[in-house]
Parts: sequence; C-alpha cells; structure tokens
Amino acid sequence: MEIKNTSDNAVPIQHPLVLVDGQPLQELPENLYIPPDALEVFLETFEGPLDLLLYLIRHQNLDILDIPVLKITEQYIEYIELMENIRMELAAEYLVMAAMLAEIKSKMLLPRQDEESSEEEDPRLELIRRLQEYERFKRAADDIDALPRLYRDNYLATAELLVDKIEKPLPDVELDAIVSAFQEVLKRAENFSHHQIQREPLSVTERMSRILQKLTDDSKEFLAFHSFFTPEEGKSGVVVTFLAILELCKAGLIEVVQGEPSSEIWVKPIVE
Amino acid sequence: MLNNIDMEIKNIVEVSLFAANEALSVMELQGLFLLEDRPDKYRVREALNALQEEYSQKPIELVETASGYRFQVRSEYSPWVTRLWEEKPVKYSRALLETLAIVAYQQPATRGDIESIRGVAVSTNIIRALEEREWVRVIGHKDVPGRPALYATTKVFLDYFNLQTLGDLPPLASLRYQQCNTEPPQPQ
Amino acid sequence: MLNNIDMEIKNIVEVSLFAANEALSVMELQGLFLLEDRPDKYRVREALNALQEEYSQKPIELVETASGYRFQVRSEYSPWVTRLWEEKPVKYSRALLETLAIVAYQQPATRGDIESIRGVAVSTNIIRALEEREWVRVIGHKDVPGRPALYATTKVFLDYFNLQTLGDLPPLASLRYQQCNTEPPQPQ
Repeated sequence: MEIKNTSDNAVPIQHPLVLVDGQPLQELPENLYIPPDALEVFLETFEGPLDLLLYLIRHQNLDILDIPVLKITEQYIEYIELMENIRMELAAEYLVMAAMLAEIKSKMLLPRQDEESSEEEDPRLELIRRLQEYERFKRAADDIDALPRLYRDNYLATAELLVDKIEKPLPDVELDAIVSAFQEVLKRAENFSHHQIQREPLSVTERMSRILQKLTDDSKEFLAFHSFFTPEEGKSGVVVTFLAILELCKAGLIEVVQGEPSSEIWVKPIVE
Repeated sequence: MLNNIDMEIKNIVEVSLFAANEALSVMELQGLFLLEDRPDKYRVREALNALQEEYSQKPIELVETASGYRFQVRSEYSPWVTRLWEEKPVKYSRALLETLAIVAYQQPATRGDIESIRGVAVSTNIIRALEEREWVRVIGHKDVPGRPALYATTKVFLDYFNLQTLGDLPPLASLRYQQCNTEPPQPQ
Repeated sequence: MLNNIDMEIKNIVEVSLFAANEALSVMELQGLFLLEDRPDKYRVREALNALQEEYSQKPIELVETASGYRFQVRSEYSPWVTRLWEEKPVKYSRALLETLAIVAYQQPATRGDIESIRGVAVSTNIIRALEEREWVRVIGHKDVPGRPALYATTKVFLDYFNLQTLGDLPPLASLRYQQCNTEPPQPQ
C-alpha cells in the first residue's frame, strides 16, 4: 500500500514569485533569515508555528533557553505580515502564536513590581517548554525515519510453496459490519465540505416503470445500460436507477447483457 | 572454490532470489548489477550452480522454471507449511469493509468516489480482494476523462448477506443528513 | 549436534519461515505440528538458535521482531534488492512521522496530546494513514468530556521497523527546560 503525502494542512501555494498586489515584492524584511525563495514553500516547509520558531532560533545559533523574545517576535511577525501581504492563507495556529509572542513581549517590557516578580514566572517559560517538547519529538521522528524499515532497508526472504491451490478460509463478514462501516465513512465524509451525500426521496418503483416505458417506447431491441442514467440527478438518482434495473432483472422483466468484460452493457426487455 | 568477487555475485543472486516474489531469469539477475560490474551469463550460472549445490542438503531448493530460477519449499515439507494457512482466522481490514460499504450503498461508484468519501487512496489490493471474492465487479465505465471503472456489488454479495435486493440493505436510519437546501426554509 | 527428530523440527521451522511472508511466533511454529508430535517451546527455540547460527555466515539472516521470527535480507544487500522493486520506497511526510513519534513515545495519546506537542491541528488523513498501515490503533477512550480516542502503536509497527519491543526505540532526548534560569528576565 502506498501512502501519499498526506500533509493536508499544507495549502498549495500558487504564487510563483512573491507578489504584492500584482507587483513583485522588492524588499524583504531585513531581519529575515529564511531565504526569499523559501517563502513560496513556507507553509509546506514548516510543520507549524513551533517549527518555524525553532528554525528562527536555530538558524541564528540562539540558545533556546534564553530566547531574545523581542528579536524573534519581530521576525516572526514580519513573516506573518509578509504572508498576509501575498495573500497566503495562513493556518490559524500561526496567528495564535503571533498573539502569544506579542503578549510575552509586552509582559517582558512591562515594569514589574518587586513583590510580584518573585511569584510571577518568566513569561518565556511556557514557550520554551513547548519548543523543547516539540523539538524532542521532531528528533524522535527523524530517529524513527532512520530505523531500518521493511521494503527500504530490509526485505523478507521468502521461498515459493508449491501445492495445489491452498484453501485459505475466506473471512466472514456480518452485514452489521458493512452498515457500521458505511455510517462511519459518512460521518467522516461530513468533514469534507466539498463532498455532499444527499438522500433524496426517489422512488425505485416509479423508476422501474420509467425504465420499462423507455424500453417499450424505443423501438430498438437493446438500449445501452448507461442511457438510463442521468448524471444530473446526482448519485442518489443513479443509485435509484440502478436499483430499479436490478429489480426489473429479478422480476424477469428485463435482461442485462454484456458481450465481454468491461464492454458496453445492454438492457433488453423480455417480451413474453 | 569461488573467489571473493564470485562469492559476492553468489550472495547478491541468493538474496535477490529470496526477495523476489517470482522466478528471476539469468538476464534479470545480471540486470541487478551496475553496467560497469555486470557479470556475464556464465558467471551468473556459476553462482546459480554453486547455490543449487549449497541447498542440495536443505529443505528448500533452488529450481529452474520456464521463466527463471526461484527458491521453493521441497514438496515433502508442504503438508506442514500448508497448516500455516489452515488455522489462521482471517479478518478483513477496516479499509476493505468501508470500501465494500461505499460500493454497496453508493453504487455504481468509481475509485475516485470511494477515495473522496474515505479521504484516502484506495489500495488496488482491496479492490482486487473484493473482485476475487466476487462481491464487487466492474459494471461499466464512467463517461468522463480517463473512463474510470464503475464498481457495483454482485448477486454473490446479495446471496452472502441473505439479501434479495439492494433495497434490503439496512437503512441508515441512525444517521440523518442535512439536505443541501438551496431554498430558504419554509415556515411549517 | 541435533538428533534426527530435532533436525526435522529445524527443517520444518525453516521452510515455514521462508514460506510464511510474515514473522511467525514460537507458538505459531509449534502449531505446525500435529498435537501428538508437537515440540515444546524449548525445542522450537533450539531449532531457531541452530538456524540463526547456520545463517550467520549467509547474506540472509533470521531475525526476531515483535511478532516473531522471520528471514530477511541483510541490510548491506538491500541496494541490490531495491532494484528488483519497481516502486521506490515510500517517503513519509514529516507530519506523519512526527505524529507517529508522539504516539510511539507518549502512548496512549489522544489527538489533543499530539496537537499540543506539534502546535498544529492533526490532519485526519494522517491518523487514517497510520491506522490503515496498522501502525497505530485506538486502544480505548480517555475518560474526559468528549471521550477522545487513545492511540497506541501496534506489533505491525514494531515489525515494520525491526523492533522487538517499544523499549528498542531510540531514546527520546531529555528535556532541559528545568535548568532555565528562574531569575526575572532583564528587559531587552
């Protein structure tokens, strides 16, 4: 089985160049440490705001434990603004992080009252903890990727077994399992806004008579199977037509024939 | 005795025969090597002979078939190995059941339909397994570019689940879908 | 030296491992024999040890993974074998690997756990891809509002990455944030 690149929160970026209002952006923010050409693949390159922050910190050999928040915040916000300028759709997480950085920055600039300062945590602590935690797993992901893996570093050594067809018992399936599998799938499909599953009150019986009508009206002996389907009706219409054809077959009113596999299927009325 | 280079050729031939899922011809075996150190046929055959000799006392053997060489279990050991498959309870994967369910309820469905509902690519193995079981088959091709196959369930499927028609499939009563109303809601 | 019966056990174990296409556990290997002459675990292990010894000089090896024993090509020969396979080894996205790493090291983990470490929403496709590979599965639900699914890695995951137990995972780097100075920061 193959797994395609599934990072679906990466928004495809269509800008071949960095453009602002149709004009190429001439000046990039000065403190930008990411090469300009990387901007195009910004969202694909980084796994999120933590990843971007880690990059900014590492790229300047800064100590994660003593982040110059002001500097990093400014850089980060410059980035976000740049992305917005070129109308890149930013994941909400990036904006949340920008807000968090701004908050840390303001806290640090605020004059502290002495009695409070002893209890108050360094506002950077939580961010540092998250960055370190993320970095651990980022490394762990690299480690896992480097593990010897089947079909990349290791291959099974197998030998052929020559016997008359082994009778492998076929798995049993309960009808309930199919129903719940479909419900599960539909529940998930609701998350995909582009995919709508509609159930329309279409009657199979009504469709059966329509099909018979069409077959008798038409003087031809055979009608192509696909000619009964109206794509405009959508999936449910197609399903109803299909069910109707199946019902008619079962009732012995029509015959469905096919010359050879994958060839055109024909529907023919059975005249008594 | 084989020298070091020939020994390495023999090892590469050996692992390749064990890793390939089919017989390999001498030419295919030669093709494993980069052009600059590709051994000639004669040396590959020499390696194969050495391996045949080496495995002559073992329960697996290196045999030559029409399409090439492969390792196989000596037939006297087949009865034991066969037991591996006899008792293993098999189960279908969730991916397979979901694919079957989509075909059953949304037929005829293309692979693309299945993928767009499930949100992941449909593996060819799953479609093949369903076709082998004769639960699903291609009933035509969608009239769009690429003419993708349209899958539907079969009579074998209905029989297996004791259904007379697809209409007997349990209704999906517990789930209610919001119809995409394009009209403003009417006051009741 | 093994006696004749033990030799026969070793041969049956050997051919079965070569024919199985997956790792076999000691128990599964015992199951190959009829009840009346089923060897005990120790004799099966003895056969496995003898085989490991026998193949120690060969380009394939008998390895133990989470779900049992299997023969595989020694990794130094992988480059040759790779040429046999038309499909390039799959490269997994960083998002998938990071999600897998969090589940592997923090299991059982909820989606929320994964999201809070990665700082971004976890795509459903990634979880599904991991489930479909059978590397990760739901082992229960956390007893908090919403009862989120708890994910854990599987034996298939361990087998695929040549691990016997989770303890064989490379150690996770330790956190150093405790050392962070607690003095009030200086305004910059």
